[in-house]
Amino acid sequence: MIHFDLPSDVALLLRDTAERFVAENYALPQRAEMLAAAPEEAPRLWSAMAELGWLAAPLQEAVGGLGLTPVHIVPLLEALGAGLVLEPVVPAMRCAATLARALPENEAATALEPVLSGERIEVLAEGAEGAPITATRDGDRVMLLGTAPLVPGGAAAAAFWAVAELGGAPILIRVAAEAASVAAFRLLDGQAAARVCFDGASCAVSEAVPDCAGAALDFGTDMGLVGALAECSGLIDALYRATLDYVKLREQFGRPIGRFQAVQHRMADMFIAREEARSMLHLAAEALESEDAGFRARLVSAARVKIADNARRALRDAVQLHGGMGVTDELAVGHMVKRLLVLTQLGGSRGAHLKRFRDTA
Amino acid sequence: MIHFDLPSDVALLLRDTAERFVAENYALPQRAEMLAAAPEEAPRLWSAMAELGWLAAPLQEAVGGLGLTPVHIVPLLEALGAGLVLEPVVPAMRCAATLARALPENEAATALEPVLSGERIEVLAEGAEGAPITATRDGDRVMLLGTAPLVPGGAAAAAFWAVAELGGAPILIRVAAEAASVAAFRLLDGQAAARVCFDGASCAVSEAVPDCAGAALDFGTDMGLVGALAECSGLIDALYRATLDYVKLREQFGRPIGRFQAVQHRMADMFIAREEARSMLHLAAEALESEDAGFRARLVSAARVKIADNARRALRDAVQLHGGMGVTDELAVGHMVKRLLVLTQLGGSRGAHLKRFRDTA
Amino acid sequence: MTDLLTGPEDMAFREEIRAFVAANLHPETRAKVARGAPLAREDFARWQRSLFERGWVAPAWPVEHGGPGWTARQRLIADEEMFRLHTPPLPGFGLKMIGPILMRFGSEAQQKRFLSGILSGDDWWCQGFSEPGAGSDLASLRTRAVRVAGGWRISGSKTWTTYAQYANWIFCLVRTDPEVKRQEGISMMLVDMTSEGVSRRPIRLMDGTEEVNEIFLDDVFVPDDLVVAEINKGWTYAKALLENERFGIGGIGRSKHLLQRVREMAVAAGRGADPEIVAALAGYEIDIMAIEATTLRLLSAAEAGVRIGAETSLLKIRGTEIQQGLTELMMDIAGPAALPERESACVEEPFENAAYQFLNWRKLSIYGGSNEIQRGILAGQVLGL
Amino acid sequence: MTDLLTGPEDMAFREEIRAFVAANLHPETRAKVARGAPLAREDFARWQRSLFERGWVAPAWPVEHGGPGWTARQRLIADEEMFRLHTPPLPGFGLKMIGPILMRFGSEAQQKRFLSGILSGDDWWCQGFSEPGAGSDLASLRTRAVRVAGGWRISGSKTWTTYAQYANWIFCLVRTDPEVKRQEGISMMLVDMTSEGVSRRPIRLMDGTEEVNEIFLDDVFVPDDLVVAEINKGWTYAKALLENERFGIGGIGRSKHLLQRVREMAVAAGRGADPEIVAALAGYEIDIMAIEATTLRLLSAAEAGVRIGAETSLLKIRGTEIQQGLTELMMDIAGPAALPERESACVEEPFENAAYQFLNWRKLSIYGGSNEIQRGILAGQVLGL
Repeated sequence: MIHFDLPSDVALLLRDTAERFVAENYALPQRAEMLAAAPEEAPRLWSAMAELGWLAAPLQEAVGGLGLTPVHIVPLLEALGAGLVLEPVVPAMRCAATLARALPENEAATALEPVLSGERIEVLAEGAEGAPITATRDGDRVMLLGTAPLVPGGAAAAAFWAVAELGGAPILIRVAAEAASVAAFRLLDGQAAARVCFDGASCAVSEAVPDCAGAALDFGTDMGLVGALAECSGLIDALYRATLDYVKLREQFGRPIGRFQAVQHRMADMFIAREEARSMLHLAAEALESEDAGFRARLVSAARVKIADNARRALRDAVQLHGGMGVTDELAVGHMVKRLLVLTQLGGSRGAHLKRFRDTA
Repeated sequence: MIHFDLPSDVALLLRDTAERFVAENYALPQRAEMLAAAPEEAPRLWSAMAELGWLAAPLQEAVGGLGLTPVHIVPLLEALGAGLVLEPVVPAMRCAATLARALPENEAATALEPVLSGERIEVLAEGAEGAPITATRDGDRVMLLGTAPLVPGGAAAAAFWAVAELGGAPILIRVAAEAASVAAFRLLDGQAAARVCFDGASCAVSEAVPDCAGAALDFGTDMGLVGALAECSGLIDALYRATLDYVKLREQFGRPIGRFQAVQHRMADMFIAREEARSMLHLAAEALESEDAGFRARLVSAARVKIADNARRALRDAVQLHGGMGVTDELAVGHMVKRLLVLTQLGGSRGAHLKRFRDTA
Repeated sequence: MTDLLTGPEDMAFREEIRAFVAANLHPETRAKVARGAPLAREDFARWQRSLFERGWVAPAWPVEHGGPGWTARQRLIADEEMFRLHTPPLPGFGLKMIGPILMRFGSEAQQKRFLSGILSGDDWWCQGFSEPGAGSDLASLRTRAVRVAGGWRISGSKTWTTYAQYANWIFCLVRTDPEVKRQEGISMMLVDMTSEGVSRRPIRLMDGTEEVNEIFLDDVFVPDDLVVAEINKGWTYAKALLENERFGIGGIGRSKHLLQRVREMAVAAGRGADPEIVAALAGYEIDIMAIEATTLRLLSAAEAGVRIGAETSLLKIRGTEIQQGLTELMMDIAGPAALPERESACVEEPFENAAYQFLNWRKLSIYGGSNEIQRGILAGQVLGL
Repeated sequence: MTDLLTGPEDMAFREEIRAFVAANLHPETRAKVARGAPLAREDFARWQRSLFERGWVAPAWPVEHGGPGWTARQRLIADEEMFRLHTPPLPGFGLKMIGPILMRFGSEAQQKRFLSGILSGDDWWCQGFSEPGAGSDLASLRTRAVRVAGGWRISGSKTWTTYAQYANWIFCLVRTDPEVKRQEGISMMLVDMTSEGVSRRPIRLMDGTEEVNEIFLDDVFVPDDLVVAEINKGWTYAKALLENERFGIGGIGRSKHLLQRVREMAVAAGRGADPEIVAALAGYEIDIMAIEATTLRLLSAAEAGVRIGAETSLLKIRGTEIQQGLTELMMDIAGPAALPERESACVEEPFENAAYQFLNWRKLSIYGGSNEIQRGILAGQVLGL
């Protein structure tokens, strides 16, 4: 059941704050400085973001959150996406949302307190497709074996919540960064990630967090997907606007290129791509509130397929219409393109989401 | 090994004759008259076509043919395709080419004589995919069971060469039209076809023609495919030319619509579609001369995939650029579109040809 | 298909629609719609009569004129359910075009005279806008009306006039002032099809149907009281048409209906589990969902007071792309079974209309403002290019 | 890949090429090309030296100027084999652009002075056509040359100058007569990059490479003997460029090489038998075959005396569409493995360049006349629209 209400005042306030924040902190030269830092360095603006309540926003109040529903957070995340923010906001949100569901309320509140305050970064760490991290019991301890090859936001994380399989069931095990073997690197869009090897890490059986039928992890996955889709939607919009401005200004053959019909039709298609992305994002964000996990998964995967398709199309057209300038590192366009590429490569293939969409029909 | 020589004088002569023939006999009103006839009526211009040597052209001289190679015939068939000819030239060629390979030379000559002279029409009849016509021995006779659901050119055929399976091996059995149950109908492009039920038809064992490893049938299939592709190529060219003429003449907003950039780019794409189709047709026609059946099949299927894709694209664009006029029955365009549709629906799906292309690598 | 509108009230409303359709839709009409066969006048008329009697024939009309008082959301639901249950889509020339124009711009006398006939189906209207020389460029139309005592005399011709063979009235755009240019100097007039000087030539379409016609107007007299509102303001009224039902132009119900048919055909062809087909169908289902979600989002914004203008062109563009894509997929699934002439003895159900529908629906991207025109509208009016 | 040119002579020629490459290609260069990694100056220079010594460096040049005397067919075969064996494609600014221009229009002194350096690689040329304000619309260029004693003084800037960092010469289009309009009044001049007033700013591309540069020309002196042929006729010479190597612009060798790499990646990713990937690869293989067949058909016609003009634009359009499509497929196959920065420790071979190549090759549809420009050329010059 979908409402399609307009964004609330709270949502707009969060978005406006984010836009101001980005304008003040994320001009390309400022961002270039951040990119020059070692990936394992703490992201510069993390605590500022935590102070603004962004990390706490989507969590229920009982675990220290602000109790906002996903539709309230989406405009904020769109702004952060468009702003090319490097801090791992979505991976951290995903982790927190998972823990808030997997842990008993009081434990969750305790575990999340230093995370939501920005004191430290904690993210989920999963094995590659077909190569899960495995856990085995050894007396009263649980031993881990396996590697998470690409953990977004993992470069500066203080701890990882390893998603492991114990006797076929998923469990979450908190592993401090010192207890794992962490190799930090940047992705091609500049965001910091890590390859984390858990071989030999362990914890007491009592500390391992079982996830009943994977419900918390599934919700967290959908939450993370919607977060990434919000960033995509924000980026598609930003590409659309940047390209529209460009074709109005750039002159060839004695007139703005936006006066050429082929360019106009392509811009119309980019507009359509943006509108569809926004609509599907809204749909997925509302679906996130549903307790019907199948319905939720279905709409989130539908949104993922459509938004990723439109993102690809928009980024191709944005580069093409910018001509030579579009392939440089000198305009925001190039950076947006790289960020969109990364977002569409992560979180599962088109085929996998198409399958999940069908399987939940 | 492909040469890409230009069309020979013989080929051009055949083509020119065909173009004149079409101009004289296939104006739309004349064609409408033919379409008004019952489908089982003998096609009006059949014997004229035989007299022009079109049926005999691609067969070796020993069986009564003119000994021309496929590349010589292709321009002729392109002209017949563009001319919207209703006579079953390609199905008859396919049948004759198959028999010329399956039968001993002297028998083939005898069997083909009344066919090549235009005295009667004989075509192959195959079961549907997954539902072959089966043959069983009963003493010294072979009994048939099965139906050919759609036999192009079958409506007025005097006899069918049923393609049947006898103990897993392909055989050809000639069945006179009277001995089968023939339901004639037209396809949506107006050409006459038949549904032929062979249940109970039989022949003496000695009259059944075995096809060693299906070599004759395979060659005939490829020959039929190339013939149909030639028609497609001719039609794509005709659609391209008709549309180009139209966009130069049709005015909207004070100028010919061909002056609008979106129309120009689409016309450029239609030109590309035509050129690619011609090239692939040439490739397939040359490949038909190869005795390497794998190479032949591979190139013919490649051509089929590409030409059918381009045909679809060209017909969509031709209709769209003709606007309202494009969807009527009043211009040749609508008839060409229907003919192209039929040609791309027959002879195997895109997927089947893509698979044959890969399997022969 | 996942329905997006599934609140308790939505579901109750759906139930109401379903019960009504089950009780009233003629099985023959239902079968035709379910298989994509051409519809006869009677199929439309019979169904319109049922809807009329129930008070549902004009979902978007205000209650005072005979509308059911549905919300925009209910209209979308009704459209979806009606399509799902294979009801025939009523031609919109009366109900969606001239009806709303008369309600907004027509005289009280005109409203009194025509609205009830539009609702009941007693009057069948057709549209006289396009001309042989004026298609996408409507403003270049040449049909002229000359002032005479008590009215006007029209001469010219109109084309692409859908179902004119059933119509007794036609609303026309005609040039009343040849001196001013293009859009100015055009008026809208209501013409009795039985008037002297009106004649018709059916246009055969490539799918063999004769849905559309050319209409010749040879010195046809139109009295003053059949001119819509002001002389020379016809362009304004025609443009207002575009604003009617604009949230419905995505054709979501139609697309979902078609998707369902294609899925059934895939099963009938033994390809219900073919990965390529399955993936293509899922892709279209998501495409439709995106258009539905966009419709709902724009609608919600409009209801909250946001001005939504030419943005809705995107619904037309994507909706028709989806529908045309689906007809092509349908044809691919049918294979050779799509080829026999549909009147012939050897047709194979359920494939007999597949290629015909592909052919017929080429019109979707041409009429009502071609997709090229729609992209131009978006670029010009929304993007400011 | 099915090779189309496989006659006995073709095969012997292929063998000759293969033996040469096996004996001469540096393994490090080979590995870079095989994996789509960026190439250094040395990779090009080393390979050019080998080709030069063998007399094969300029396949299209006439024998008297140092060409190998190959037929067009042999050139296509050589291109195909060289790509297949992972040789680096030499930049064409000297060999394919200014070299042929000088052969056709240059003075004997210019030919004598420059051709051997182009062949040997001792001179590295770059191209000074585009300007910040003149990309697709080259005729609007603004760099000016003013007459002075014994020559000209150039001021202005050029951009998208590929590998200018390696170049010691640049050939420029400059405006020598500002009074006449657009194409007229443009001249072509050869500029020593070490001249006073020449400076360079590298342009960082989004894939992180610095292939291209902006070149600033600040009152740079060019003596009369470095003007190409006639003053104010530069546009003619530049246009003649388009006719050079026009049968090679489909980039068939490049496409086949890329297809092979994508296929290898699919296997490495464990998706060598994935039906979707397999079908996509077969589709691209056929697309490439269509471009190859078209190239051969046009070539054969040209050799038989048929005039082939702007038709070859289609090779550029489709060739680049195929190549860009393949880079996207490559990225999809690589999945997250395409994402680490390629300099970082966590790259996963053979996927480390997939996304970078997608990014870098966006240029293919932009430079050398964007695909929009190419479609315009087809429409205008071939279709007469």
